Amino acid sequence: MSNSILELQLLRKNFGGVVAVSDLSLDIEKGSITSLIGPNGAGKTTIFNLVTGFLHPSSGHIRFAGRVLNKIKPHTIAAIGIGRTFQNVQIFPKMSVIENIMVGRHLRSRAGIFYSSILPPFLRNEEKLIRAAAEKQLTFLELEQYAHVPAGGLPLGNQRMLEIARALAIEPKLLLLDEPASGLNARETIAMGELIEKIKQMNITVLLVEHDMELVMDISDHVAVINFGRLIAEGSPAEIQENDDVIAAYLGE
Amino acid sequence: MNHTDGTFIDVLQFLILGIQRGSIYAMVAMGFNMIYNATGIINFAQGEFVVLGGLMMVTLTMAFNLSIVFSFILTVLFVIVVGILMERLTINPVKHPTVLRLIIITIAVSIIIKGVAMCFWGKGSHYMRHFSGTAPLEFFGATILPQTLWIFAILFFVVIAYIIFFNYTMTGKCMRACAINRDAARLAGINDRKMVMLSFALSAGIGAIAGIIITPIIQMDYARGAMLGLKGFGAAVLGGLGNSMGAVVAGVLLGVLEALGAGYISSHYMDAIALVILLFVLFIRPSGILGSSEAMRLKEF
Amino acid sequence: MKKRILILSMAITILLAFSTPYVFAEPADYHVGCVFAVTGSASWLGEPERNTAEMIAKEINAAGGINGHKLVLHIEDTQGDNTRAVNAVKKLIKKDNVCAIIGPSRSGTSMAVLPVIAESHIPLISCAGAEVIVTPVEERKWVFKVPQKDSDAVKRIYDDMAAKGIKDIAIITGTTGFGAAGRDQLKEIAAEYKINIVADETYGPADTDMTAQLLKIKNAGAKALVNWSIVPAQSIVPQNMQQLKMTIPLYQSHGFGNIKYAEAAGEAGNGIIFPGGRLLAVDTVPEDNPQKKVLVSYKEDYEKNFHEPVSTFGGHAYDSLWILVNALKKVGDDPAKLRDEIENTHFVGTAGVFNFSPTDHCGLNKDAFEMLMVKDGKFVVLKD
Amino acid sequence: MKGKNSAGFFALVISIIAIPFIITNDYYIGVLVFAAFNCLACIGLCLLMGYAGQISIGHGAFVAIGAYTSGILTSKLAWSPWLAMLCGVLIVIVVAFSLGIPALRLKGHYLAMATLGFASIVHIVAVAAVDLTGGPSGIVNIPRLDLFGYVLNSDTQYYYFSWSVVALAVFIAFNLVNSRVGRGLQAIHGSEDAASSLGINITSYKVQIFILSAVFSSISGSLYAYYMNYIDPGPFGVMHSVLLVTMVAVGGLHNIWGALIGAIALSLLPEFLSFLSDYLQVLGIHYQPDYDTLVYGSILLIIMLFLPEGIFDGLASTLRGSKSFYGKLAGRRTGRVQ
Repeated sequence: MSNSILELQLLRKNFGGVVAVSDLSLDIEKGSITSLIGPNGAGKTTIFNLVTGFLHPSSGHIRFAGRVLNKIKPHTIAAIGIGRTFQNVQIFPKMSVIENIMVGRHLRSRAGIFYSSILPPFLRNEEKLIRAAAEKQLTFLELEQYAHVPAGGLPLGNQRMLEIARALAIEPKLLLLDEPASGLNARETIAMGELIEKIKQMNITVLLVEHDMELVMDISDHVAVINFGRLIAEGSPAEIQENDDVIAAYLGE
Repeated sequence: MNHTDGTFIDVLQFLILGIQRGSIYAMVAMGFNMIYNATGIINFAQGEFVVLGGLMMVTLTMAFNLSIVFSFILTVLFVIVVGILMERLTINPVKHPTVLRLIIITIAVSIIIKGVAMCFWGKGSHYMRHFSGTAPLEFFGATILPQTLWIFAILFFVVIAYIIFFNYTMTGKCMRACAINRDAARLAGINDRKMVMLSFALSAGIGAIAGIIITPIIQMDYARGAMLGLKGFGAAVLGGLGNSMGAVVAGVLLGVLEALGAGYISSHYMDAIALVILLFVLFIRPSGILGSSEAMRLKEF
Repeated sequence: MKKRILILSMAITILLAFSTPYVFAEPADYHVGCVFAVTGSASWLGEPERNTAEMIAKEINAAGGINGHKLVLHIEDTQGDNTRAVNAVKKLIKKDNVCAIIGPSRSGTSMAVLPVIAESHIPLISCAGAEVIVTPVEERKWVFKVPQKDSDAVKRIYDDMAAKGIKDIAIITGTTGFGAAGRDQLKEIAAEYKINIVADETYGPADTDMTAQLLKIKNAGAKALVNWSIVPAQSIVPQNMQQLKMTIPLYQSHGFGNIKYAEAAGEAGNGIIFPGGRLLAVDTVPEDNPQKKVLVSYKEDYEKNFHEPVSTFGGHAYDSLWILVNALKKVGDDPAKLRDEIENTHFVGTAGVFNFSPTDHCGLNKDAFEMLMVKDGKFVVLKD
Repeated sequence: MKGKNSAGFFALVISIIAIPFIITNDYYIGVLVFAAFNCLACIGLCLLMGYAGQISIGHGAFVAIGAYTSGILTSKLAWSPWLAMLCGVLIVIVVAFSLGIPALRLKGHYLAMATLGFASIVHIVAVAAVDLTGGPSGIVNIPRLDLFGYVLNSDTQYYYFSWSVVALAVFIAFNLVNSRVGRGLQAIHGSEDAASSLGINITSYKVQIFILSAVFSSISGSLYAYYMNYIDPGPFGVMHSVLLVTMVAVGGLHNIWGALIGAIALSLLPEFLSFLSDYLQVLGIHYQPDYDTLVYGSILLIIMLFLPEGIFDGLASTLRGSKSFYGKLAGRRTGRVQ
C-alpha cells in the first residue's frame, strides 16, 4: 500500500435520498495512469468532485499522500498537489492563452494585493518567472502560436489542451482529467493520448474519466469500473475487457 | 386611563397598520416571483410598477374625475401595457444575457420609468381621495380606515385569483410548467417566450393594483419605487423566492414587524427594519425562512 | 490610446469653452441669483417663489429696468436638496457673477449655503423661516431673511393656548432644518408660558405614516398638539389623527402657509390653527392696515398670472426681490454697498412691515402674524 | 504598466496638467473636481465588477461612510482632515469586511439586492441618526484639506490634488490587474470552479477586492466632504450607488479606461445637457434639468442593449474597424451565455 498516492476508503456521498457514491474503496498507484469508466450517471464526476474538495463525502475517507482530504477546500487541495480539468471545458475565455496558464502559476508565486498594487522591483522578477514558466508549458503543449489569442476563441481541442496545460502549471503530483477526449476528432484524440503518456513520464500520476474505450485501453495501467456509485471491477485493461460484470453493466442486464 | 387596555389597543393598532403595509409588500413580492419563475430574472423595476399604478390612478380620479372602478381598470391596463413594452423592448431582444447585463437593464428601465414619472407628475407627492371616505371604524378599541379594509379585501381577491389562475387555467398551468423546467415545457409545445411576456404583464398588473390601493394612505410620489421594490424583494426572499404563497405570508409578516418596530423601537428606523431582515435572511438562509433549501439548490442563482 | 485620450480631452475642453455664454453678457445688466426649491418635496415653496420672481423681473424690465439697467435673474432649482443648493450658490457666484442672491426656500438649505456666502461676500436674502439663519447677527453679516421669525410664531401659538387654558401639550416636528429650529424654539419658550411639553416626537421628511408617534402622544395625555414642519409630510399628521380618532386641537407652524397643504390634509385638516402672514387672508385685513395695498396688488397680480391661489412663500420672494431691487436702485450692483443698504431698509411687504438694522436681519415682529384657521379647505382669520 | 496602458497613463497625466490652462472658469474646474471623485469610486467598482465579476449596487454607501466619518470627526471633534480620512478608510475596511464575508457568498441578483439593501440602510441611518449625522440638515463647517500646512483653497488647487489621487488610483489599478492578483480575479470571473482548482482562494480574493474598492469609494467620499465643506444625506441615496454602477457599465465594465471614461462622461453630462438646453430653447424645446434622470436611464439602456461591453470597447472596436463591432451591435456574440 505504500506505493499508492490516493486512497479512497468506503467513500459515500448522498444527495438528499440519492446515493451517488456508495461505500467505494480504491487505491491509485503512484506514477500510474488509472482510468475510471462506467455508464453515464455512475458517479465518476462525483468522485472527482469529492477528491478535489468541491463536494465533501457523507462518510468514508479520502487520503492523498497520507493526508486526509475530507473537509478541505478546493484551493487547499490544489496546493497539496492535485490538479484537475473539467468535463465541460472551464477555461477563462476573456483572458489570453498565456494568461490562462499564468493563473496556473498562482500557487508558485506570492504577491498579495498590496504588493501587486505598487509593484516593487522584486515582484517584477517574480512576474518574469511566472511568464517564463507559462511559456514553457505552452511550448510543451505546442500552443505557442496562440499565446496572445483570447482563450475563448480557440477550437475545442486546443481548449482542452489549454486546460491541461493550466493544470500542469500548478506542478501537481496527481492530475485528474475529466473526459479529456470528449468532442475531439480522431486525430486530436490520438494527440491527447500521447500527451497523457508524456505527462506520466513527467512522474505525474493521472486519474482519467473517459468514454473513449480505445483511448482508455490504450494508455491505462489500471482500470476501475463503476456503476450506480459502486466499484464493480478493477484490474488491467485486458482483465477488464473480459470481465462479465463489466460487459453486463455496459450492455444492460 | 386603563393602561393594560391601552397597550392591547396599541398592539392591535400596530397590527392593523402592519398588515396594511405588509399587503403591499406581499403584492410586490408576488410580482417579483412571477417574473423570476418565468425567466430567472429579478426585475429591479418592480417597485416602479407600483408607483406608476398609484400616480396614474391619482390623475384619472383627481384630474379627470373618473369613477374609481373605471380608473382602476384603466390604470391596471395601462401598467400592464408598460410591463409588456418593457419585456418586448428590453428583455426579449437580449440574445445572450448575462446576469449582470440583465440586472443593469432592469435598473435602466426603472430609472427611465422613474424619469418619465417625474416629468409627467412632477416631484411632489400626490394625494388621492379614499375609496369610501376617511371616517375611521372602531375595531376592539383600535381604529381602522375603510381604505385599509379595501386593501385587505383586494389582497384576498388577488391571492384567490392567483390560485385559480395557476391551478385551474391552461395558461396558468403552462406558466408553472415553464417555471419548473423551461426546456421540457418548450418540448411539450408551450411557447415560453409568450409566457415570459405574460409574466411581465401579470407582474405589472399586480404592481399597479398595489399602487392604486395604497396611494390614498401614503401619498404617492415618483421616487418611492426603489424602497417599495426592496421591501417587496425582502418579502419574496423571506417567503422563498419563487414561492408566491410564501411571499404573501412573508410580506404581511414583514409589514407587521415593521409597524411594531416603528412603535416600540424607533419610527425613524422603520424603513431600515425590513431591510435589515432582508440582509439577515440573505446571509443566513438565502432560500428563505418559508422556502425549502432543497428546492433552492435546483434554481440558478 | 494616447491619441484617443487627447482627442477626448480636447473635445471636453471645446465643449466647456462654448458653454459659457453668460460670462460675455453685457456689463450693464444687474445679475441677481435665485435659489428656490422649484421641484422636489418642497416644491410648494419654491414654485410660487420662482413664479413671483419671474413675474416681478418681467414687470421691472418692461418698465425700463432699474435705472436703465436690465434685471437678469439666474434661477437655480435646489430641488429642496442641500447639496444642490450649495452647488447652485457656488455656480451663481463663480459662473454667473451675481451681485446678490435671494433664497433658498428652506431653512436647512439656507444653513447649508451660509459658509459659501460668508466666504464670497455676496448678500443673501433667505426665504426660509428659521431664526438661526440670521442669528447671531455678527456671524451673519451677509445674510438677511424675510419670513417672520419662528420664535414669534411659537409665541403666537402659545398666546392662543394660554387664552384657551391649555397647559399640557405635545410637539411633533420634522427632522429638517425648519423643524429642528422650531423644536428648539418650542421647548425654549414653553417655560415662559408655563406650558408643559408632555411628548416630543419627530418624523423624517419622507415618512408616510406618523401613527406610531401619534399613539405615544395620545397615551401621554396631551391636550393640544403642535406639528412643526415645512414639507408635505406634515399634512399626514391630521389624517393619522383622524384615523386614531384624536380630537385635541392641532396647531401648525407658519410652514403650513400654502393652501395645497390644507387640501392634501383633506377633511381631516378642518380646524387646524396656525400663525400665518396676512397674505393668506387678504380679504379680512382692514383697509387702514399699512400692508393692505401691497397685499391686494400682489395677490391680484399673482392669481391673474398663474391661476392658482397665492401663498405665503411666493410672498417671501416678493418681499426679498423688492428689497433687493430698491437697494439696487439706490446704490447699484456693488455687493458690499448693497449689503449696507439692505441693512438699513424700511419696507412694507407681504409678510409685514420690515425694519432691518445692524442688530436685526429679519426686521419683523410678532404682529406680522395673524392666527389663521382651516375651514372647509380655506384659510380664515381666527376670531377670539 | 506597459505598452498602450502606460501611453494612456502618460496622456492622462498630461491632460490633467493641461486642462486648467485651457479652462479658466472656476465653476467648470469645480465640475471636473466632482468628476474626479466619481472616477475614484468607479475605478474601485470596476475592479470589483469588471475584473472580479461581483456586482455591487452599494458603493454609494461607502462613499457616504467616508464622507460622514470625515465630516463628523473634523467638524465636531476637530480632528485633522487627514487623520479623519484615514479613520474613514479603517471604518470602511471593517464594514466592507463584515458585509463582504456573508454577502459575497451570494451571486448575481442576490448579491445585487443585498448591496442595494445595505446602501439603503446606510442612507436611512444618515437621515435618522440626527445626533450623529445632523439628519437631513447635514453637517456644516467641514474644514478644507491642507497639504503640508498649505490649505487647498482654490478650485484649481483642489483640482490638481484630486486628479493626482485619481492618477494614483489608475496606476494602482493597472498594476493590480496585470499582476498575479489581477489574473486571479479575472479567473474567478471566468470560472469559480476552475479558479479554485488552480489554488485560488475565491472567498478571500472576493473579500479583498471588495474591501479595496470600498476603500477607493471611502477616500472619494472624504475628498468630497473636504471640497464641499458641507454634507447631507441627499447625494448619498440609493440613486448614487446606481449612478456609480451606471458610470462603470456605460464606460465599459472590463476595462479601467472604460470606467474612467464612463465616470467622466456621466459627470459632465448634466453640464452638457444644461448647455444643450440653451440651444434647444431656441428650437422651442424647453429642456429642464428634471429630464436628466431620463437621459441617464436611456443612455444606460441603449448601451446595455447595443454595446454591452461599454463605450470604451465600442470605440476601440470602431477605431480598429473590426467587424466584431457590428457583430456586437446585432448582439450575436458567442461564448457569453451564462
